[in-house]
Amino acid sequence: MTNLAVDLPGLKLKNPIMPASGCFGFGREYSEFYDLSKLGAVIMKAATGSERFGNNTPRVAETASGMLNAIGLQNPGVEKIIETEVPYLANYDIPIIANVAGSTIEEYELVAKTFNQTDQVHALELNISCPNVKEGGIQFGTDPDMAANVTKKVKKVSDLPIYVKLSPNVSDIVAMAKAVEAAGADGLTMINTLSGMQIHLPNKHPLLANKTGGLSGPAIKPVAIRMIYEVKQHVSIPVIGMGGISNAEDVLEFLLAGASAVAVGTANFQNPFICPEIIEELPAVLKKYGFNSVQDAIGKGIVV
Amino acid sequence: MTNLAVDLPGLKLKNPIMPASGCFGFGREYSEFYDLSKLGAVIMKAATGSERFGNNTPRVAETASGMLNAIGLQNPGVEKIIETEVPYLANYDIPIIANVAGSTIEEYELVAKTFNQTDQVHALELNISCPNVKEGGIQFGTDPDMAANVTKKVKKVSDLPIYVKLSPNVSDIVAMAKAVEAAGADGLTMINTLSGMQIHLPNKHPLLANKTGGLSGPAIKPVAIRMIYEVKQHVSIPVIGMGGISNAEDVLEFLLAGASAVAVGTANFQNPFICPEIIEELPAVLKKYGFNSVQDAIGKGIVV
Amino acid sequence: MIKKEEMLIKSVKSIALDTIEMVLNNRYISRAAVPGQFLHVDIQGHTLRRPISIADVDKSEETVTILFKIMGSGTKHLSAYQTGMTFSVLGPSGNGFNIDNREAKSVLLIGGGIGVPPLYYLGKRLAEEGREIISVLGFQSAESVFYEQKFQELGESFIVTNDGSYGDKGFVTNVLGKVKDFDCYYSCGPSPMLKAITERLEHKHGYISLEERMGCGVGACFACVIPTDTSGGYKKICKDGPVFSSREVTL
Amino acid sequence: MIKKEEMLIKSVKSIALDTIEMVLNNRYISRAAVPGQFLHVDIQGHTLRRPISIADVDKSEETVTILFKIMGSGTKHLSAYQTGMTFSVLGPSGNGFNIDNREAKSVLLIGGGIGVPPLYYLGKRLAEEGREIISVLGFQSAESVFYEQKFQELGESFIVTNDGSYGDKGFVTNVLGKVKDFDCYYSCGPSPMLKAITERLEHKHGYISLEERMGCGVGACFACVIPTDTSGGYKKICKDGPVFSSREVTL
Ligand SMILES: Cc1cc2nc3c(=O)[nH]c(=O)nc-3n(C[C@H](O)[C@H](O)[C@H](O)COP(=O)(O)OP(=O)(O)OC[C@H]3O[C@@H](n4cnc5c(N)ncnc54)[C@H](O)[C@@H]3O)c2cc1C
Ligand SMILES: Cc1cc2nc3c(=O)[nH]c(=O)nc-3n(C[C@H](O)[C@H](O)[C@H](O)COP(=O)(O)OP(=O)(O)OC[C@H]3O[C@@H](n4cnc5c(N)ncnc54)[C@H](O)[C@@H]3O)c2cc1C
Ligand SMILES: Cc1cc2nc3c(=O)[nH]c(=O)nc-3n(C[C@H](O)[C@H](O)[C@H](O)COP(=O)(O)O)c2cc1C
Ligand SMILES: Cc1cc2nc3c(=O)[nH]c(=O)nc-3n(C[C@H](O)[C@H](O)[C@H](O)COP(=O)(O)O)c2cc1C
Ligand code: FES
Ligand code: FES
Repeated sequence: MTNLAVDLPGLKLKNPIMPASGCFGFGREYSEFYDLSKLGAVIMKAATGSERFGNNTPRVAETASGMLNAIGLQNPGVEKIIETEVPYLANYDIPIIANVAGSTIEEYELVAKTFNQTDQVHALELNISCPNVKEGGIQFGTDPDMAANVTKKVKKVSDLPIYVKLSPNVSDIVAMAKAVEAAGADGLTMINTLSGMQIHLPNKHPLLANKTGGLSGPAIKPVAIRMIYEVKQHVSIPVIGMGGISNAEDVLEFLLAGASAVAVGTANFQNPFICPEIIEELPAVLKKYGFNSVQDAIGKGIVV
Repeated sequence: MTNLAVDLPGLKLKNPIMPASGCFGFGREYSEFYDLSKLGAVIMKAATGSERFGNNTPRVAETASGMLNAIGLQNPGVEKIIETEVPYLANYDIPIIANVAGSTIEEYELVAKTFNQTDQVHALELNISCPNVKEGGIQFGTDPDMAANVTKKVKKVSDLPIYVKLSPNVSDIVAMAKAVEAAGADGLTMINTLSGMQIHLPNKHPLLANKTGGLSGPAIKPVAIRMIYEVKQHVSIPVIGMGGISNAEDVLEFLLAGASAVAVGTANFQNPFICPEIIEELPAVLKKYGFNSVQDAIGKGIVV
Repeated sequence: MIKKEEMLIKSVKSIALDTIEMVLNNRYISRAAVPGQFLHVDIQGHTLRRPISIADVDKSEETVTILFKIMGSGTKHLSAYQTGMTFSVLGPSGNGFNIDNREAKSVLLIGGGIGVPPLYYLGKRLAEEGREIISVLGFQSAESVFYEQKFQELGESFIVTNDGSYGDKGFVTNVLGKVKDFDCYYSCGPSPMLKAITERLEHKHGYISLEERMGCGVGACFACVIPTDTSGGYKKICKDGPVFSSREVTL
Repeated sequence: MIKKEEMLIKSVKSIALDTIEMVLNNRYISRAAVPGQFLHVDIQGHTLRRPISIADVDKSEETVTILFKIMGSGTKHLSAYQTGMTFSVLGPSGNGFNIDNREAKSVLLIGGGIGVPPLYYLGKRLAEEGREIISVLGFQSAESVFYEQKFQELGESFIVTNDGSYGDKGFVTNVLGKVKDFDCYYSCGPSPMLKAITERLEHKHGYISLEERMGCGVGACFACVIPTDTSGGYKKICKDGPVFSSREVTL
């Protein structure tokens, strides 16, 4: 039997598949399609210090093999999430990862600290890279020093393992990864979306109300694979990989590139069953390419 | 009648469509499909100081709505290009743009200077962003100071207008654009390819012999549009836009984002007639969206 | 409950300019659907599904009918699908129209262009319950008009075209003056039309069906929100809508 | 000369495990093609075209036959195309085999797997000219074998399977000892096979057909190069090849 289990800081995953932040809400909608306990874990939608209403609409656009989004971190605020969403997800037998966002370092600290109130969250994902936050969030994700700084500060106030989510909109992803590792990050999640834009010909202006949005989906997979492959040669903390995954072969490609687990985002929209279907197909795909376990495959694509 | 003409430094374009560097060789192959005089201009394959053999194969891979390439600047060297390729292209009634590459600043200067020997080349495109040159070329493309430096040096030795080709693999494309504008660039071409990778499951290793390659095609169009849109708000030199163009609507999207002309790369491979077909369709598309000329549409998508 | 279902194409027909009628076979959807709900359609080669309203249901044949206009690459591709092919949908999605308002003896249906389809199944169901139906349908021009006959079978109906090439000339609001009194209205169409209608019929009880670009179509991604007048901030069109009370949302 | 042509599918047939034979109608290609040339096939939804060899030509019917194995998403998609559909190709592409060598009275064809197809049209043409044909064809296993009968009609032929489930067991090189003397060989198949053959038959005059991942397929992008032994550096497989003299290139 193929062993799908992976152990990561704070997360005992029965399989390496989890929905990506922002693409799965807080799980309620998808729980009507299947039993969420099948998942390896779940990453919740971003939480900020207080309620956020997000950007104006349109908030999404379709692109070739991808999509743009500029949701703008709409969420009910960390307190409400702990009160109503976390207990709901805790009904399922899966580790819960909370995605932490903010416009200032203080907000990140506040949100992270507030998650100490519950023991139902198993790890934090620091969303330092959301390209749609205008008040300043973006610079954390593209400057190694600022990224290290917010990581350190959050580490100090939180009891949980911290996964820092890296932005692909940088010249030197390795420098970013090394900086947050040195600052105490327990893991990395990568990649967030690439900053993009679509112009709507009929009205001649950017289609998204926010003008720019984050590009996700199969279009960005080669960028994600390249970045993980490069980063894994320079850091030793584990990586949760994401960016365009839509089948079990894609998952194996991420594992070979050095990811220890993966998240699936955009693909949920086309197929709400994508996560359980991948989990089901993964053993056969691993076997086809000669692996007995997920653990076996991690990083095996790296040529040194 | 819709006016397709555009005047750019050194380039009188009868229409805004030209093949992108590296995707059209030196024109010979495509001249068997159609009369190259139909084109707005032609950008030649990269020229280096002496002959280069490029990377090992495989050199290309297919991705979702895109492709990766790591040709490695194979070319016969600038002298040979001036001797055999430029005179051939000069048979056609189109401006010729030479793509200049190198591993050192001195090599860029040498290549640019050598192009002074012919009066059949109308402009240079400084390829400071080729992600496949390992000897150091890459840093020119991601560091504003180095990009400015090479621009200045080349400006000094060349009699021709200089278009600097920007790499999208940066955090701050506007800083790059401003730096090369201040250094004397006459125009910008953007974007070059995004750095990516594909892992080949059967052999478990990166498919390209060079491991990483440049991502091109429709997948990257949203990144190109975003970057041009941002850059055009901060520089006044003209932009030749590229990245995923495959039809006349795409061209209009680039014009609206601020490009004054466009180059078509990857799409030539699927359809060798793509450039003349776009040129033919463009008037109707411009008209459909209310424009009487290419000039009318340039930058009209920018909301201030 | 939204399910992921395969729809079998029973027929494909062009019924007006760039306008396609498809009859689709699926037991679950035909049984579960209520007027105003939509299907989230998976079209090959497209990252995102396309929301298309349910225009009619035949429970005995286990079919649902959709009508769509070719707007961009997705609907164009879908229009090339042929009888016998299948495609995946999520559905039935959204809340649907509130038709339990027993007070409403006479109802006005106001449809604009591709907003007309969901009103047909709604009108049919309301007519079955004995309500009086009046319809005002707006189209761009004569060649875009569809289902005129079908709406006439439900009750008095008015056609308006922007260019006057058929029926009255102008917008649906231009003929509202001609329409006799009614208890409640239901409308679907482009935002400017809905805005004009809700202002014009401010004093009336009404329901409007809204459109917005969607990601998930199930309420998870927050792409399709609309500000509400109540303190609740935003509502999701895919889940809380697409139908809202005319006073509930800010257009 | 390479042209962009539409091919009309006359028939699609599965002839072995994951192996499809398609007969395609096109006047220009059928007239212009020589053995060893390929078509660069546009498959819907794919950025790059796929190179597929010409396996046979019927000039009177104006058809060309291709044989391909389902390897990845492109060939899988192509295998689902049906009779009556059309697709675009660039072709006929590449140089083709040199068949003008009048000295070569007897020729050996050595094909491996999906390298077998171009050898069929080659053998047919050489046989028409009265040369003696001997064939050695290697496949993975019994269910992958195709065109055995057709090659037998051209002359003596040997089948080898890797697992021994049909014909001899092993690689094509294992049976070369059994083959009587010949003047010239032509080979197409996976690189390791070609390498083994060129070494083993070093003293013989031979031509090999190579594969490489392609971008443009017309010689413009420099994707498909192969180092040459001559000082010339690289040659392009799509344009200078796919056929090379066995001594010309470095495998
Ligand atoms: C609840 C609802 C019900 C609808 N019912 C119908 C119907 O019955 N018949 C009909 O013809 N149309 C209907 N529409 C509009 C229909 O969804 C769009 O015309 C269609 O998605 C356009 O897709 P495309 O690929 O042709 O256009 P493109 O412009 O290529 O689409 C690009 C992206 O934008 C989205 N998009 C574009 N226009 C709209 C729009 N008006 N509303 C929502 N998303 C859009 C597409 O879904 C896609 O994600 C409905 C929309 C909604 C929200
Ligand atoms: C000159 C030439 C002639 C050929 N003739 C035949 C033939 O007659 N029958 C046949 O079955 N196959 C033939 N091949 C191999 C065939 O091109 C590949 O099997 C096919 O491209 C695989 O495409 P895919 O989408 O199924 O695989 P994928 O792996 O999904 O393809 C991904 C990319 O890699 C390329 N690729 C993958 N394998 C090869 C390969 N072996 N050679 C070149 N490119 C490859 C594809 O073209 C595509 O660009 C030939 C190759 C060449 C170069
Ligand atoms: C609609 C949408 C909303 C997203 N919201 C968030 C978010 O709130 N926080 C975050 O860290 N990433 C967010 N992301 C990014 C995804 O988590 C993921 O990193 C990215 O989409 C790449 O994966 P994919 O290609 O599988 O979608 C969002 C992506 C999408 C498409
Ligand atoms: C095969 C290939 C070779 C390329 N070679 C070069 C090159 O030599 N010099 C250069 O500046 N850009 C080169 N490029 C980049 C293109 O000129 C262009 O910037 C990029 O591909 C984006 O456009 P596209 O999406 O239309 O292909 C190459 C691209 C491809 C696909
Ligand atoms: S489309 Fe995702 S919440 Fe409505
Ligand atoms: S594939 Fe472009 S040169 Fe051969």
